[in-house]
Amino acid sequence: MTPLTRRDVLFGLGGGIAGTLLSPLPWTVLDDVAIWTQHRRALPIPRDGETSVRPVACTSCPAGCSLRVRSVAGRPVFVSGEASHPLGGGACPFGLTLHHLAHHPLRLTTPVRLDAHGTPTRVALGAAVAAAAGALRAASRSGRAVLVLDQRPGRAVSRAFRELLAAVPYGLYATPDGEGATLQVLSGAAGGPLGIDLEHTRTLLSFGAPVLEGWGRPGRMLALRDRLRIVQLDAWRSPTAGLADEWLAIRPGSEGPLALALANVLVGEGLARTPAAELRDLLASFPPERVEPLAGLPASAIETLARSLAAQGPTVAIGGGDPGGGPLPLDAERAIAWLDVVLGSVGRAGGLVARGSLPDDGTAPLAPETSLAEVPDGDVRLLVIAAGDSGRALPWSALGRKLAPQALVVSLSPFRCGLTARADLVVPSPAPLEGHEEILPTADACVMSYAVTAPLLPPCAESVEPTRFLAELARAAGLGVPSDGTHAERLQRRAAAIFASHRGRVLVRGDEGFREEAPADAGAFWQALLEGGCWVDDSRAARAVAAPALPSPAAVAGWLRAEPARSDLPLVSFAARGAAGGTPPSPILTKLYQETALRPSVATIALHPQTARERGLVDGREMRVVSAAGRLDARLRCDPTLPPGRAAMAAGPDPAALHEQDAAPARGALALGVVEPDLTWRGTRVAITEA
Amino acid sequence: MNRRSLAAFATGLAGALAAGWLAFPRWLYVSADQPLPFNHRLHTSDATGFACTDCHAIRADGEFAGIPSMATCATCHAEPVGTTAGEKRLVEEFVRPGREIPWRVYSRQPDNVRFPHAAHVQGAQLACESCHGAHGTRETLVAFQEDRLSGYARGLITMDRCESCHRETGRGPLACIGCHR
Amino acid sequence: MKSPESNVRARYGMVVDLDRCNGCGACVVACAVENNVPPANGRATERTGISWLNVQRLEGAGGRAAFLPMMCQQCDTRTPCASVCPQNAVELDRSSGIVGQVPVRCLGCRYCMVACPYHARYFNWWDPQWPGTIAETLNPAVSTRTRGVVEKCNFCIQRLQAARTRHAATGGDPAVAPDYTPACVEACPAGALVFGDLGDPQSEVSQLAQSPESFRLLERLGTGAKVHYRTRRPWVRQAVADAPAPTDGRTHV
Amino acid sequence: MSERLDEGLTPRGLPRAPLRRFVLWLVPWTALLGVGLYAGYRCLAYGLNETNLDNRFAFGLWIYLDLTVIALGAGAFFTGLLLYVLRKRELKAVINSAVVLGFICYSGAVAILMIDVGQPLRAWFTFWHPNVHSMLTEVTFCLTCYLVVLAFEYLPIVLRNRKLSRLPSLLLFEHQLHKLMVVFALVGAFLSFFHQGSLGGLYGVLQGRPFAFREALAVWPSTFFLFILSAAAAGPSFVLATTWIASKLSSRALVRPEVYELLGRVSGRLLVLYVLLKSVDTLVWLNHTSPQLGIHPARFYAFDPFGTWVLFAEIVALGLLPALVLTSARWRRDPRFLVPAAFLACAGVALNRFIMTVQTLALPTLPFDPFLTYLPSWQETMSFLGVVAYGVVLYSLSFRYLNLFPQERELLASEEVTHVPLVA
Repeated sequence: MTPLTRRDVLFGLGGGIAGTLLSPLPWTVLDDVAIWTQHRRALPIPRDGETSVRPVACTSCPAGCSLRVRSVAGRPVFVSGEASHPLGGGACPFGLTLHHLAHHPLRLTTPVRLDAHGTPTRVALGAAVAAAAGALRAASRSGRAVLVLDQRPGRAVSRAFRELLAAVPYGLYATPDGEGATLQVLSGAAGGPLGIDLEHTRTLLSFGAPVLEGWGRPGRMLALRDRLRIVQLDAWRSPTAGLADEWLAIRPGSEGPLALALANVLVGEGLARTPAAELRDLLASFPPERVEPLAGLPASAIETLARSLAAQGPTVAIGGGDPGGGPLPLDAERAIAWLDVVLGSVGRAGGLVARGSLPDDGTAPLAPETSLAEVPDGDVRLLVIAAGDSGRALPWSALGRKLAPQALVVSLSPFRCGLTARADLVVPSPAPLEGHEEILPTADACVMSYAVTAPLLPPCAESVEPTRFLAELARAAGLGVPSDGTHAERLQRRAAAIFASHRGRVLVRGDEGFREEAPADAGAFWQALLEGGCWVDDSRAARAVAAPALPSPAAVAGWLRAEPARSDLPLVSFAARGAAGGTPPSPILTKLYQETALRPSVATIALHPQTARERGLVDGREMRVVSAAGRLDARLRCDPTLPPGRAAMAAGPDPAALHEQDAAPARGALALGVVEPDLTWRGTRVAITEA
Repeated sequence: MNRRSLAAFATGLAGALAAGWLAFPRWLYVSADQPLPFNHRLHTSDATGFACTDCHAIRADGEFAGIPSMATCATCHAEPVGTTAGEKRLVEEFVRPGREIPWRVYSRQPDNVRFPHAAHVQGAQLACESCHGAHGTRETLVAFQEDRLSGYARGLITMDRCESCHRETGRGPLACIGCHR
Repeated sequence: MKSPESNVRARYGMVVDLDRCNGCGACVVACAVENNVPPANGRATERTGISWLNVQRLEGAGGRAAFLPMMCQQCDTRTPCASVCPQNAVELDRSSGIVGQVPVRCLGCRYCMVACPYHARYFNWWDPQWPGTIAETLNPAVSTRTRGVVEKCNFCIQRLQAARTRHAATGGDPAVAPDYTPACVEACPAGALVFGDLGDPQSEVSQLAQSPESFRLLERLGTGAKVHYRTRRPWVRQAVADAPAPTDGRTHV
Repeated sequence: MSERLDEGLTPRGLPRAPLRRFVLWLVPWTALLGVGLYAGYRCLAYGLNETNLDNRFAFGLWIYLDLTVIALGAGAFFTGLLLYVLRKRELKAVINSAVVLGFICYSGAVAILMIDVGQPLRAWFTFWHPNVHSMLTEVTFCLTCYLVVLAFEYLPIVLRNRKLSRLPSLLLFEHQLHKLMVVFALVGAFLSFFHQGSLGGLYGVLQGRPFAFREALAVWPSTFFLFILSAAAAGPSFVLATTWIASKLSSRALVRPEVYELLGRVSGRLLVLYVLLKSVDTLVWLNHTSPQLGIHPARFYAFDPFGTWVLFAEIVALGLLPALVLTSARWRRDPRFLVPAAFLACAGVALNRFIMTVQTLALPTLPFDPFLTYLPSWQETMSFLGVVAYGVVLYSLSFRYLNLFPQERELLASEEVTHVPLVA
């Protein structure tokens, strides 16, 4: 055997290369490596399966939009609005992410105790109930109040709360002021709920209510948009102001005097019915020239507007405030209510009309409904924050001031955020899509309606229906009520009462939209509701409206007092409905609040360029913003659409809170809000300096 | 070129061919057993009389339901049918505890590929066998071989075959997004 | 039966009614949910985020605002992005008129992003992450994307595929998709988005597209975009049709 | 450390700086290279969020760097073309240096490109599934092939090292390779023409970016030809400039003055042609192409800082001015004019690449777009500087251990200078 020469090696190598190229090796390797580079090992690959579509109700705010959820293999993957729903279709970005909430990082699945930093420690349900019962007994002993804050009154569970509170010596059932505040002022006088006959309204005069952004049932407004003339009186160019037929930029806090000035013109020019003598006297103090500097509007503009309201009637004037800015002061609402009275809008078609109520479905005595503002400060020994979201901001200090020393705060929310973050105990109710939900009419609705949706997902094992919590609390505290019965049974009882009343129509959800149907019995009615149907009352209640209360003399004097020149700026706080409430935003909402410029982020404070220039502040720089209630850092955003002499800041949501869960410092206008005794925070003023 | 060089070349060629055709596949593919034996022939025989689509159904929306869930098996196999060890294990390990059988799927495609069975079976009238082979007549399951690099089964249909068929028949999409997503 | 490549040639397009859009952002969110677009990374900004569809605000006199949903304009005659991709990850699908993007083929060179005048393409600057267990809600009809690749709106191609399959299952032509609607169109509560086949002269979308109130963005670039916009408000038309103005737009001090 | 530990490695008979001084010279550059490598690692490991690039500024400092170094690296192909094909024998004096520079530029560019793409593991798909209509495909193919060619051109220079050339088989290999140099030069020239052009085409085809878009001649936009021409013009200037720097740093003449002059002359004449064609192209673009796309050309220069001064700087100050100097035989003879003119020519091509990359992306396209700014992150900047440091290190090593300038020895003999080289 001769040794291998270089030549042999080269030829052998050549043969090897040729052979390799003729074998599958290189080609398979290339193909496989190509597939290998396409692997996404760290990424979730969702499981495929059968698709189903089910109707649900949105729980992010009281609008209760009807939604359709598409599930694959039992997992919800897509949510859309039920466009043809008889109560109004549509959905907002918050509703479209409803299916994320059960999976949200802030979701609580077991009862927990929260420490001062909001860090949760798991507790047994029995221990939580015992603690709450102890506080309830202590309250009874010491004559302190047991307060339930219900941000979505009118539900079956609301009734259970009121039954319990009626059995407690000093039980208070409170609801925060909301977008129906003007109507509430008038309903107080009417002795029953009122709604707006928007279908026949010609002009809607909104004192800062976000009527085109998320107000009432959005679907109803969208359907009426082309027929309705919207005049927006707003301190900033809100989304509604930008889309309205007319936007008058007013000074913050001037809603009350402006409403009176409009009434003054109407009465003075004989365009409206002549009011009672005491109102005439009041109106005399608010001629347009007097209000001009208060509202920052020329007197001529006020006069022109007043004339157009009369000429293009029926006109409805509404207040109610912004979900992030909080309610208007009661006296401002009274002034707006009086404007409605002067316009003759109360009780007429296209105006404010009476709405029926749901038939009674129980006999147990109920604690009366009170406004949260009326609850005395420092008097509450046990506070229960009911699950259910108004979609509106409520600063903690509005509640905190009501608490007595050693008060216990129990929240029934499934999310560790908003007010719940300040609770001592959380007994989480089922997350959205995990329980039966009711759809009740919104504040603007002029017809009563009712709908129920069935759970789409099984509730997690340790979530507790509020009804069950109440039953256990009553048992532990030795109270007889609320009567037993699960949440679903209570809803069924309600449905049975509606069916028994023989009022209204039943609309059933079918493949080709909704159609009217007469269910054979209460069971069939319940089934139709669960399958996406709804009940709509047919009769509008007829009710005479007495005169609402006049704005208080103190408030009137305050409006007329000349404001001294100040260096700090009024803060306009705002948020979309559902953005600053007790339901956390889905992380996907970063698409609107972080990844695009569509919505201002809580991390910025807006000033008119001229206001910024006067103060030597530079666009885009970090600012230190200080109010009497707090301080925070925010980036300056010069916005030429914001009128000079004020600052504007979002109250929520804060998508960054999702990235830095542990110790995220509070951002946004709510951290700055100075809450007045009437629980408004619209008077907040801020000083801005470069950080 | 002399004879010696030729021999060297031939040796190299032969070695590489052997490596490429014989050794390489041995290294590349890892065999794995199916969790249970399954006799397709028995199920599709005249006595039982199932068609492929009785178990591997196409749903109303045209999507393929894939390998049937355990519930489908349980309709017949709630109790052991016969006395084989596999039958016993099926009932004890899967049917009674309600566990899904972790079958290894020969035709699992990457998740960015979409294969609409309705368009091929109902639209183009292709027989199941034309892609899946004569699975339905086998008494035992073929050994499952996983490609170490790609992570998919050996012999998985690749895009070349999709494309050539779509091109030849003039039917079916040729654009990427016709099938990829 | 017809072949999708030879005879069936839809040209899917959209008409966006700028007078109906109220800038609510439902389309933006629905798009992200349907297409498994991950939530923002903590450091993401307007310029590094991923939002296949975003809504631009147009400013008019007196504080008036209009909103303009921007997605891939699905260029037709001259697709600036498809011709520049070095490895065929982008192409115009002749059977649907959709400009398809295949992220698993993409190497992330971003040349297509440079080429696109509508800025409708998005790069995955971060590894996608879904907080909590939100990954449970991902849509199996859409493949998730890894870091380092480009993605964009493809008119919810998975919905077209599913619609074609549904049609095939009922005995129809697998190349035809009668009930095909992208997620944004389904989600829009204002009915501002009208979708359909521009090639079908009877369709609502092609009739709207031909009305004098309709126009396309950067019409003169000759991209043949299949997304049309319409408005009856002259100032909106002015704001969209004008050439870029030489001011920053953001700096006012 | 002994004075000359590496005596056996440096070219015979050529004075080199003491090893200690050479090492001291390399230390900061190696450190910079290290930081650059770390920055590059970060971008690969954590993703491109380490950069300040974004969806709107999708190309940035890196692409600018690639375009510029590839344009300057054109010196390699063009010198090779002149020497081997057009038989400009004088250029034998700089060809080795030009090849090393070319290799540095191209390998640096490819390295940066691999960091710049989001999925480097999939970069080879371009070869597996190429889109033949894309300019980038052309660039990728030519760039990779040309890098291989450059490696083969570089190899003989390395093999002629004093120590390596003692191995007979390597010497033989070197000899064989050397015989192929004409072929390499031709292939290199062909590939270079194409990818320099394709790099220009990269921008010229962007019909969505009216600032960059140019009308096509045959199938290529005019930038295709302008990029070839500007690279060919700047390449010799870059060889001239680097040779001058090397000569200054080693305190000794490396090539005869005629070589400088020849490089200057070639560069100057091409630059004249380039400036002429660029002016015509600019006029056509401003008066015909962009109005047709619905854009008033004044818009392009309406956003600060990109005023019309950009046009002036690019075409006159950094184009016409060096062109005039380099074409004038009298000025060319004077190094005080020649060398600055060469630097200006290089700066001109760099400015052109900067404008094509950055201004194109900064300008708005939609009516409601803002003008955009972008500042590279430290990771981008450091990997950019890392490439510069890599170039300096590799060039220094090559200069010290390989004979880059064949005339060095004869010039040394004639001048009888004995001063010690400054650094290398």
